[in-house]
Amino acid sequence: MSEIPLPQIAKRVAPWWLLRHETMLALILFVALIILGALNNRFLTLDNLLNQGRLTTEVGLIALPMTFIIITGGIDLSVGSIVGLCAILLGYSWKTFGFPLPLAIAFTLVVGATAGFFNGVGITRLRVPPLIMTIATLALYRGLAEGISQARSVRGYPEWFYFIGQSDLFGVPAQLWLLLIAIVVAGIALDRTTFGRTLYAIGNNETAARFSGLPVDRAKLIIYTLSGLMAGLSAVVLVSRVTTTRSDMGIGYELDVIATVVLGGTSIFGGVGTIWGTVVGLAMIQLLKNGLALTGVKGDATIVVIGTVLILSTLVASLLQRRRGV
Amino acid sequence: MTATTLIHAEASPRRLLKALASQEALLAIAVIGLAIIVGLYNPRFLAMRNLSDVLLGNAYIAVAAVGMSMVIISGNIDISVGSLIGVLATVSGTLAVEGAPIIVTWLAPLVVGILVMAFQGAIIAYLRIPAIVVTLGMLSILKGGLIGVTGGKWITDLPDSFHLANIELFDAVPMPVFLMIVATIFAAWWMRYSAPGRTIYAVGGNAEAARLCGISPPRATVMVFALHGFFAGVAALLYATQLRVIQSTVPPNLELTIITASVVGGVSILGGVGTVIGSTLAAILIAEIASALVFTDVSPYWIRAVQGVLILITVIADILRRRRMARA
Amino acid sequence: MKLGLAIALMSATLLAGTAYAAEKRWDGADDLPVNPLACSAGEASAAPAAKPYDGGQPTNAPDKAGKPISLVDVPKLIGIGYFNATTKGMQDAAKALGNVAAKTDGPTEAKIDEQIKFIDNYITSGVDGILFAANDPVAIAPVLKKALSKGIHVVGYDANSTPNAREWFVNQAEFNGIAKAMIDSMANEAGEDKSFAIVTSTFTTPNQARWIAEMWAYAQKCHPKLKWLETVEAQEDNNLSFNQATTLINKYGDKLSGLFGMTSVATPASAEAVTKAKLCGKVAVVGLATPNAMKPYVNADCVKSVVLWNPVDLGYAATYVMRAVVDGKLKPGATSVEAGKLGKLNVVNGSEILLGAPFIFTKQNIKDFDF
Amino acid sequence: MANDQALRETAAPPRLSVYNIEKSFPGVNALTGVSFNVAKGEVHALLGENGAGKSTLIKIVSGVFPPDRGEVIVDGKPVNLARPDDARRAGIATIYQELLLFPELTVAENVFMGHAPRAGLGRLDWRAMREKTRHLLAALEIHDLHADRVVGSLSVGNRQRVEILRALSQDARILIMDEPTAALTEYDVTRLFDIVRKLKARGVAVIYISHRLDEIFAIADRVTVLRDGAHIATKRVADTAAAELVQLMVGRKIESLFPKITLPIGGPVLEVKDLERRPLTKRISLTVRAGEIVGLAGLVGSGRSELAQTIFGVTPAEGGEIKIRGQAVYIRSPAQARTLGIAYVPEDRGTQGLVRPMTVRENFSLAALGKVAFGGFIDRAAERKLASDGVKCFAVKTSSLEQIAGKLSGGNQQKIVLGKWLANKPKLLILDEPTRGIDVGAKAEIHRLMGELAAQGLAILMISSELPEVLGMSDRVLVMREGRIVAEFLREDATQETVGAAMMGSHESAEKVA
Repeated sequence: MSEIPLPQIAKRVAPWWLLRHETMLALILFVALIILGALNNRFLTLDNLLNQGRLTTEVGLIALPMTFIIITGGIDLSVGSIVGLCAILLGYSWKTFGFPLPLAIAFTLVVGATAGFFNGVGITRLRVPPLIMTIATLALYRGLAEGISQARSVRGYPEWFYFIGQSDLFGVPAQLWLLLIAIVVAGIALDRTTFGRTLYAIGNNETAARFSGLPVDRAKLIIYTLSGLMAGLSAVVLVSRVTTTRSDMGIGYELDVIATVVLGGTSIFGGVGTIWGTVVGLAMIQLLKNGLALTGVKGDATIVVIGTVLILSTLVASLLQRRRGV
Repeated sequence: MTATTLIHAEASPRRLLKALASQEALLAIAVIGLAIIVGLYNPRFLAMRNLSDVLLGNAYIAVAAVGMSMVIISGNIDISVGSLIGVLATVSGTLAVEGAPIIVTWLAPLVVGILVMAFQGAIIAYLRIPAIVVTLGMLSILKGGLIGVTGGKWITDLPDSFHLANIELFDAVPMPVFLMIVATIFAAWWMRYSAPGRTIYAVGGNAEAARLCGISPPRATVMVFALHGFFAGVAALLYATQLRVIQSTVPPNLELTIITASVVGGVSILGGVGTVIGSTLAAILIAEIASALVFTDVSPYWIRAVQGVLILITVIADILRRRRMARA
Repeated sequence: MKLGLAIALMSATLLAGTAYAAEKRWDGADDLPVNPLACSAGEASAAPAAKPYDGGQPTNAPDKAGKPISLVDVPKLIGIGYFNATTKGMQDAAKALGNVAAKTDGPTEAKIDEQIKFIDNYITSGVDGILFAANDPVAIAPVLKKALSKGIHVVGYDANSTPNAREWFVNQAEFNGIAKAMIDSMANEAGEDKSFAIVTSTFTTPNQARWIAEMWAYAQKCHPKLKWLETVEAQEDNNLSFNQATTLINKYGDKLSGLFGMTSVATPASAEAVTKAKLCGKVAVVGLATPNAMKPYVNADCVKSVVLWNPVDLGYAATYVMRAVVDGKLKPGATSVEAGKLGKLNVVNGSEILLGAPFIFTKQNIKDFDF
Repeated sequence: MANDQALRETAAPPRLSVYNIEKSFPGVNALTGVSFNVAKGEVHALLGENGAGKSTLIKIVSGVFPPDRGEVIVDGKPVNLARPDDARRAGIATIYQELLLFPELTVAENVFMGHAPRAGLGRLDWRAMREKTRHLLAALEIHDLHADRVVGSLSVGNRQRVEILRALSQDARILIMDEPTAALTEYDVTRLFDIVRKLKARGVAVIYISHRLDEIFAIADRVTVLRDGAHIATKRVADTAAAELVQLMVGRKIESLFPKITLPIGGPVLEVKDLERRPLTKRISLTVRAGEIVGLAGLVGSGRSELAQTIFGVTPAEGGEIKIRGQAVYIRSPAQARTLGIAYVPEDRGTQGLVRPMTVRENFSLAALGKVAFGGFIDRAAERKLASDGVKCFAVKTSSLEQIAGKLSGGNQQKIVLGKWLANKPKLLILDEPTRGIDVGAKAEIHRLMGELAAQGLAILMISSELPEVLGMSDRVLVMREGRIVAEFLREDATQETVGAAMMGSHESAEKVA
């Protein structure tokens, strides 16, 4: 299911050098897998890989809309705080408002979308630069989470709710299905639809996009709202996985997500990038962390490696780009 | 047309002054206004002691924000500064415990800071990798490296002479406050009166034009980052010498606090605009807000939310003001 | 423009909201019952009826009795003095036992989801036992249960998880014990009818929350005249703790005669704040802390008593407990366990092993400790 | 031979001479052996159509890029101009069309950026900087410009003066002006000429690029004509006439270049009444009919593009009404304009027209995504067909549909922008400087296309600064000045003189405004 769209996503959207960058990244990943697998026989087991999928779903879900946003040359630093806010509101609306859980989940998603929409409004209507707008809401949303929760964590959800986060469906972690579906949808949306094309156009030349009659502001509003929505979804998955809500959930997600997207070859200046690349970036980071840990490398050393990989891969990408002279 | 051009000319110098003053003025008013309001609610807030403590405890953020403002004005950004300050503090502290001469322990963070940041600047300028990517990578490298090396062992038993931050000049001005003021004034002066200082604005404002004026944007970038490293070093020194324990870990979210100070200070994320006076005032304001919320018995649970709202308001106010300026 | 208005309104409502929320709360923000100890050590404490074993059990764990085992220790976060000390204890124990290889690894920030990933990785990499100090008792449960289900032994220390997610928990000192020690020292250092404030890490950190809750209950019971002013958050950040403590001092002036530091970070910072304010002797600082960080203040008579168990012993004990579990010497229902140089440790409320009464560092003994 | 002639006329060795400069870019031979010289205190005009190579030539002289062959000589000494800085040191200063200023900084700073006066300890001497700036201002008798103004807040004319001041501040002996009047109001043009005359008096050699004959006769001593990158002739302005220069410049009878055949004209497609959008669209009324090409003449800055963008919904109108085929509409956004069947090929191809980093295919479908998409999904086959049809019918020279559009030559880029809109089957086509900066070949093709489109019943509103083009292509010519339509001519009575006069705002045109 997941395999089908990826080659297609890779095929046409990107100029070939970018495609090359992603393929190259995939190759590096492949080599890394082989080496790590050789070093530790527990690494390349289906079990472990699927489990890593489970652990990385939350970041992955947010990385997809973040890819959209960065492709348009924007950024969203508030996602981590939105996760926190949504997690809290899930628990709060369920326990304190006494919503039935399904309703509470829906409510959570709405809140996430609203938070994102608020970012979008600031960015499109008031023309506040995305970085500034979302740095401010980063503080605001986290603050709301703390204020609403009054530092209380909500626990003891009904068993069925833990299905999303903890059990398997057809031998694959439940939330991984969510991620896979999201990837396929996002991939197709970016690669095949007028919406996706609009995003690339905005990132490459916003004025020309406007002059070509593309709905620039609407598109931006949509992607920031989407970003909030997915942060909300990711919060639901997270809560279901760890069975409790705390106001400090999702702290620091923004940097993980951005690192993932950028590693996946999406240019921070906008205009280029693919979902396929983001997926590879996601796998890269998670599997490097996991593989290194399994081969006995400690957490601190691991993040050093991640940082280095991030810089180097971007360097290679930009060198290719320059060779291409774009 | 003619007539309007002339009117334009008449009106403008005044508007120019407003333009330059505005965000700084707005912040200064906010700082004073907030102090008065809180003072009415709880007079203790206005006690000399408290006001100076607010500055004392947050001077290092203001100092770091000075460098950050330069970086942002030059059209870049740095999110590794928090980690770097953690590293530099540890470097300085370790030297002190190892019994290095105090002066060395004080200079070391400055030197190391300059080197690390200049290195980053070089990567950004010459390999042309976006600043946000390089510094994002460097953030985790520094963070991981620090813990890897120190194992997070706290640094204690620091010699008394090491505590630069505890020196009071003329038994009145605490060193951190003094350094904050000096750093700000020096930087402001330098950015206004030195040729290299102006190039920061030139490069941030219009790199192409700068190039045609014989300015080398890459060199400017490296210079800016080196300076940023210097101020990060000073900040680290204040951070390290304030207490008798150095945590030798990375202070959480420090980089965001610093960037926020710059942005609230009116530095345009698009480059070319802003002053360090603004960022210092903003740093003070943010610290003041934190203290004020305790003094006004705001529920601790809501403190961060209120901070968020206030930041959002200042930022948006600044944006709207610019827009009006631009339209006028 | 409309948005600007919206924000203004929003902030207004927020500020209004804060007004009602401003009432101070001491229940530590979790709703577990409190169990204050008796006021004077003399009379028997209201000991709860001995609970049956409520821990979990690993499913068909390989029998490694007497065989060498490899343990991994995943503390809340690596790189702080406290957990460095526990790690040291584990290494000592490993050396003493000879047939244990222990390794410490964990997140660089006290983030629960990070910690879960670490544990998960070690489950995959296949260790014989996992030692943990939970960032969140509930959130960590699923991954621990997974470990048990994979036949891995799980023992907690310092910060507990829900009981059925681990076999045993080595309790450094019961919450109510810490609470009693803290309140008692505050009462006799500051005075029975004085006021104090608290600097804690965050309101969501379970241990701190529990301690504050127990302190509140115990004070109500035994020192009703003590006045609680307020509690402030300071993360695990030195300078922030210092700023917060200073702010409290400036806010309450003479009204303030005591500061509690709830973490090994907050306590030295509070002491520093008091020292800087030249209020040594006027404002008593009582708190949990590691000796090295406190030596200057204790020696300067600015801090009289530092409450803490010995984290080295805690790590040591945890390792011994794990060994005992693997060797089958510590079975559900047992009432005590041998822990090397620490001697016999008692089992309390079901599946916890009590390290002992909290230890109080003073000017006399603090120099004997180095961690 | 042009050079010998020049040398005979100017006794002293020429301040600047260039010999046999050759420069070629992928696909285009920008310059083929161009030589000319400028004497001390001379204003030497470079004349030529867009794409004739003027800009390339001056970029070489100002060190932006090196020539493939040939040399540049200042005061008899060959100079190597590898970087802009070298040119600066050689005393050559250039004022580009797109002014290169620091909008956030003050006039004084902009003037002295890079070579500011210093006081002690390498400190910038602001007082000296202001003083010198005031002196320069005084010297050029500019009184409405203050040294402390932020450049961002200045009018275009004043910004240009800042650039001139900058040139003088580094006492340039050779000043190159690339289409300096392009963006100026009439008033600013006259002031610019005063300044240029003062510079002459100071012995500065001025190279003055323009394709406006009237300006050349007003200000230049000699004129060198370029065409298709070749040096055509160098003449004393005194001994030549407009007609001759046009001949040299265009190289053929104007008519032959513009194949607009008069056709039966249909009903009105666009009717605009009292359209208002401050500052540059004032009570505009006009009509464009099916099959008609209406030329909109006027100086740049007269409000033509602003009018177009108001009609197109980029800057929605503040007053007045627009009718599309009889239907009164209020156009808020380009998207809406598009659905109404309006197409706008903008003036600035690089930033408004083309998405340069995207492929030819993607650019072609950009404005017509609706046509090739079903339920939001792009039909790849349809899109490729759309693009390849476009490439065929517009004869776009590209290696493949996946070629990066930005890498094509100007002409091909323009064809893509045009094609992108026609893919949308519009009813009204607004062309803003459709042939600016593209080579003569492509230009002819675009004109041919316009003819055909009109023949197919499309209504075309064409903005152009090139009089010959306007005169050649239009059924009717409207002239705008300072935001108003000041004159209207039918094809037969539109001439260089009448239209030109109306643009410049001299008297006989004034009567024509009914």
